[in-house]
Amino acid sequence: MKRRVQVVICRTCSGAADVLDVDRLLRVASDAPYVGSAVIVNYACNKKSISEIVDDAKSKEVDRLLLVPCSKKDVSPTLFQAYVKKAKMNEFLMETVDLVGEAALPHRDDPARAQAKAEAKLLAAIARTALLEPLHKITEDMRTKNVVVIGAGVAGVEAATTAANLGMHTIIIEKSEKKLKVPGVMMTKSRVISTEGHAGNYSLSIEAGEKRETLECAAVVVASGGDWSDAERRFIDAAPDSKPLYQLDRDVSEGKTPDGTVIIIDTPDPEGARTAAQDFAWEEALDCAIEIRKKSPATEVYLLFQEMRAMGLAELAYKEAAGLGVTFVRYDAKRPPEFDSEDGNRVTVLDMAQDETLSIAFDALYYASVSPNPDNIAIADALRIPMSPSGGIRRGSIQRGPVTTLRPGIFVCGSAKFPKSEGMARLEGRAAGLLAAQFAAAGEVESGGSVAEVAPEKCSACLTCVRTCPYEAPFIGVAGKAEIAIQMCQGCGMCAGICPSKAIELHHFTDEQLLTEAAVYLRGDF
Amino acid sequence: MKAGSNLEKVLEAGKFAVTAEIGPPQSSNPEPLTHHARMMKGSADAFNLTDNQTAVVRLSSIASAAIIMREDIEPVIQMTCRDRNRIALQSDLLGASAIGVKNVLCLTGDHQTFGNERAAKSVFDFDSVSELYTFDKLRTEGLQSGGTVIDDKPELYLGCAENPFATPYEFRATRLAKKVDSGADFVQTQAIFDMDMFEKWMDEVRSRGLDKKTHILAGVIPMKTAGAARYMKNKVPGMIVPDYIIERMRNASDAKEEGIRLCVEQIETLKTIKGVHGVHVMAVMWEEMVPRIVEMAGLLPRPTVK
Amino acid sequence: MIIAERKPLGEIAMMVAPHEKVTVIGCRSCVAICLAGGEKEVDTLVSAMKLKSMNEGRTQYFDGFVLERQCEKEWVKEVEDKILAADVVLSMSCSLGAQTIGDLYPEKIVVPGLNTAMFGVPEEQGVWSEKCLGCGDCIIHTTGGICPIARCAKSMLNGPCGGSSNGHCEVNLEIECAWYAIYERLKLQDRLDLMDTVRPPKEWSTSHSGGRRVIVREDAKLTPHQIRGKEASL
Amino acid sequence: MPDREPKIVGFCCEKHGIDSVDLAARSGRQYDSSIRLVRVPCTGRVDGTHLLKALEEGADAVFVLGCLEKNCYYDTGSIEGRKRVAYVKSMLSEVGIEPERVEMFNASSSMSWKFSEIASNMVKVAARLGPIGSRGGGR
Repeated sequence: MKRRVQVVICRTCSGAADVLDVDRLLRVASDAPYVGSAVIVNYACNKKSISEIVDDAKSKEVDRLLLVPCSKKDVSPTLFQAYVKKAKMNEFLMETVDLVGEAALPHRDDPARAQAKAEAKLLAAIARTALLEPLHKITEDMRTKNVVVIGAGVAGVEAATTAANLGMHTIIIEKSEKKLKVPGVMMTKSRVISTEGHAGNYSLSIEAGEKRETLECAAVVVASGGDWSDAERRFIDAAPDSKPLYQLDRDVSEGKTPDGTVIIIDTPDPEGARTAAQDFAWEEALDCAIEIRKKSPATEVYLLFQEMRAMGLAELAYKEAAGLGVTFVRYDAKRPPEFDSEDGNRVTVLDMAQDETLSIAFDALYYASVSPNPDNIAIADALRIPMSPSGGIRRGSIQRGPVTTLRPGIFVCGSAKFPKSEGMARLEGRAAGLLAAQFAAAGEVESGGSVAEVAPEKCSACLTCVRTCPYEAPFIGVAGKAEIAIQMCQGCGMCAGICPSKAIELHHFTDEQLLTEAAVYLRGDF
Repeated sequence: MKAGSNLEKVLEAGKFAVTAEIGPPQSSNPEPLTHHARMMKGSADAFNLTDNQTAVVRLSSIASAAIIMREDIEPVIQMTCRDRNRIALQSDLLGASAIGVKNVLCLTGDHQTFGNERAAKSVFDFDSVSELYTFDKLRTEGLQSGGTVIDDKPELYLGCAENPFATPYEFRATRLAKKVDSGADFVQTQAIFDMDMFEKWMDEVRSRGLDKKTHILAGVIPMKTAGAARYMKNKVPGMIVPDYIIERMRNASDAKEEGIRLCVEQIETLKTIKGVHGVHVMAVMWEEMVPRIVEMAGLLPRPTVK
Repeated sequence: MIIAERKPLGEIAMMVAPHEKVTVIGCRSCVAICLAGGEKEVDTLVSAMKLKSMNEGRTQYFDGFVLERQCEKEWVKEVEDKILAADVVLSMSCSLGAQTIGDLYPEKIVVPGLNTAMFGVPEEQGVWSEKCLGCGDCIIHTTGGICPIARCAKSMLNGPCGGSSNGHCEVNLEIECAWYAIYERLKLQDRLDLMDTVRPPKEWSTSHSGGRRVIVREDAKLTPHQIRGKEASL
Repeated sequence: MPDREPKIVGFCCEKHGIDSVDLAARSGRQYDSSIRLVRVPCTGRVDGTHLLKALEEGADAVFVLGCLEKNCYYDTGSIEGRKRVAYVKSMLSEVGIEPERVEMFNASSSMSWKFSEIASNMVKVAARLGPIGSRGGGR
């Protein structure tokens, strides 16, 4: 490899803040080791510039590019692709360095130091670029367009419908015998046992009644819901007819309002031992309360809650409900309401706002929260995804999206994560269906590139990587040494950081690349 | 008669025996030993001299025994496996026997991490069962553990300890059986506060006929304060102190008196339990109370058995 | 496997303080697996020691290497030049590795960077526990597969002592009582009769108590005739 | 007083970490230019050696910036990062170097204020302690 770097400085971007002296940056770059060419272009992001850059690269016989634009995020991926294609360069030999975001903008008040820092940063980036290695990505065709949805509740059905409307083959795995008219296939009395494969080509082992079968799919949506049955059991002695809030919501929207006295409580487990009070149901609870009071003014409505979280516009609903005579009772989780069904249904609760104990005889009880589904343990285990401490399926980082899990191609929605109102569950179901469909529609899945690799001669097979990787990418191969399943590797480098034998390198972020960058950067005095 | 000690005579005559514990001093001054010996003389049939109890360095058990024997008091020497290998254990046993010691209590011993010499190398060449096994062979056949057979066999009355309150509970009687099989003539138990649990253990002991093969002396500890009771409940592994005892100690106007009363009551109860042949009073740092406790429990005067 | 733990850097620094050129040698075997002396630990230690010497304004020279197995002469000889060039060798291996270097190069000062702690197993990532004392006379077939010699603080042979508290050891209430575990295991296997047997005093002569042990397998040993040239003299 | 500006290296994750830096810059926040950021995909990639070598190369202080632990892009990367930093801090203490020269921080991409706080925090530490060995002969 030649290791000759072409440095391209975009005058518009790098000079944008009027802090940096772009021409001096060019001189610094020109004198730096490994630099085969250093040029300034007025607009890096225009087609003409790309031709110029490519011509320059060819004539100067460089094999890699360091682009000095605004920030990596502002550089259009198509610009990279165009360059890479034209220059016949490996995409991993292109690097950008953000002098604006790291020097010009935050040190605007001290242009001299900002310039010196930018120069040092540029040199560090050149040194790093010189050490880059060409890397290759693997593209694998998805064998199916199947989207598997686990659970035929509100969120699950919505997810399946959404994905099916987008042309995916949907299969709902439902543990009960309930029959629903849904697009695609619905397997009742079935559950997922285990998963093999990786994003785009998952292979699920399904137990359907007595049978075992394998189901190929591109993406999975977990919509296991909450444990309504359990919640219902909890109140069975105290209030035999207690129902989840969504039932009330449905009834009210169909014009059926209950008579007598109605209690809506935030959780079926007021002591909070298993189920936290639910945040999201307040809008629904308030809407129901308002509707009941409007349609049937003779019905008394009590809302029992630990903390009212009617936020945003829901605040207006709160006001309206109060105006309509809904009684709000705030209780302390340490002194939960006591239910008694000896002589009709009755609840005794200390109202913290008034500091008085109320004893309310009621006719109907609705609860706005549910326990996590105990099946989550088996589902999480089968799909190899983590759970949250509260017993739900743990969602992935918010940067991956709101309905993601840590594994690509596996999504989670509704109360599977934590208790949701019906409306929220439906919305999340749609989001998950959409993302799963989008994922499956790609038809192919990419892997490789900046992934980890084991140097077998250094590996002690200590299993540290195997135990640490959240994606289960490392495994012990036939040679008795660790290997990385490239399709599983997400490129975080945790294994490389923790390997006691330093047998693992993360491509594109090798020790040498990182340490050289740091060392060169430190050489700058500013 | 195996050794002809007073303790053996009392027990073999079917009398309700009393033993009491004397903690040797942490220095070479024999005075506290002589003092306690004179004070407690006549209130028990034999006196245990602890062996570096809780792994704190103290005047040795055998030397202590020699000192109290000058006061015409019968010792029970304690021999733990913590500090001595089989050579030292057998050697000390022969030495003790030579100066007239007859009663020997075989113990595994508290681990040294509890004491004041935490850096010590632990020995544990034997455990209490193998110690008993070896000592029994030595007294009956003159056979040392290494195979050497000696002519003048030591005359010994061998005892062991047992804790009914250590886990697994259902194994505790079996463990006693192993000790009895290995030669234990008498047993001194861990201090008993939970009578129900002790009775359960005794049921098991009796159903195996162990009470017929060995003499069980139930352990008691008089407490000075409620804090001591709490400490034993929470901090001493293998000790069970029911809450009502702690309550009684806490509510008492005079905790020391209450402690004595409790101890006497416990002895009264233990006397009624079938298979219990005596009590072992462990008045740690409170030896002067032993005569009073024994008297209050109606166990004075101590019998003389020819 | 052998479980070791790095010595505090202050102690290591004191051992190497009188010397200028320090060669640090790790091992890819047991001590790498127990995160004490693999390449990563060697690198970080070298780096930390360099910083210390920088901080104190002295110029001590540190260099680090890792061997496949430091307890074997052949591997050690691979870095012979580094060993000979050093004023002191800091072994980041179990004491077996350190002694192998010392025995091969008797004129060299070899200091231990690790405390060799025990024969143990990784219970989970980052947790190791002792399970064997190398007594040379394995009896775990009679104790439900659990070694009372290593796993009982008092190496008891006839059941748990009086300090077994809720199944835990009186010496460390965080640790299970070995005999409690044995009892439970034998109960599970319906072999509780093994708990009834009186075990006579243990034969300790097979352990270190019988003197330093050497195991010879005549069928595996090379005859003088098979040993080549210079190696025959080692 | 040191005769040069402090030198600080920050190993910063490419997810929430760098986003919080970017947002700070774009919100017009100013911070001391002594900070030198080196991007890593995830703080779990950071190895104790990286931190120590940066100090060897002349950094007065080093920090690691990653996602919030509960919202890490790579799920558990920030937790790993935190553990590595803690280990290096203990090693530094053992060799008589101030452990506060190395720190772990977490931020989410929406925390525009966080990075200038981190920067001023580290600059204060570096300015107070000076370069390693600058006080001649250590302690």
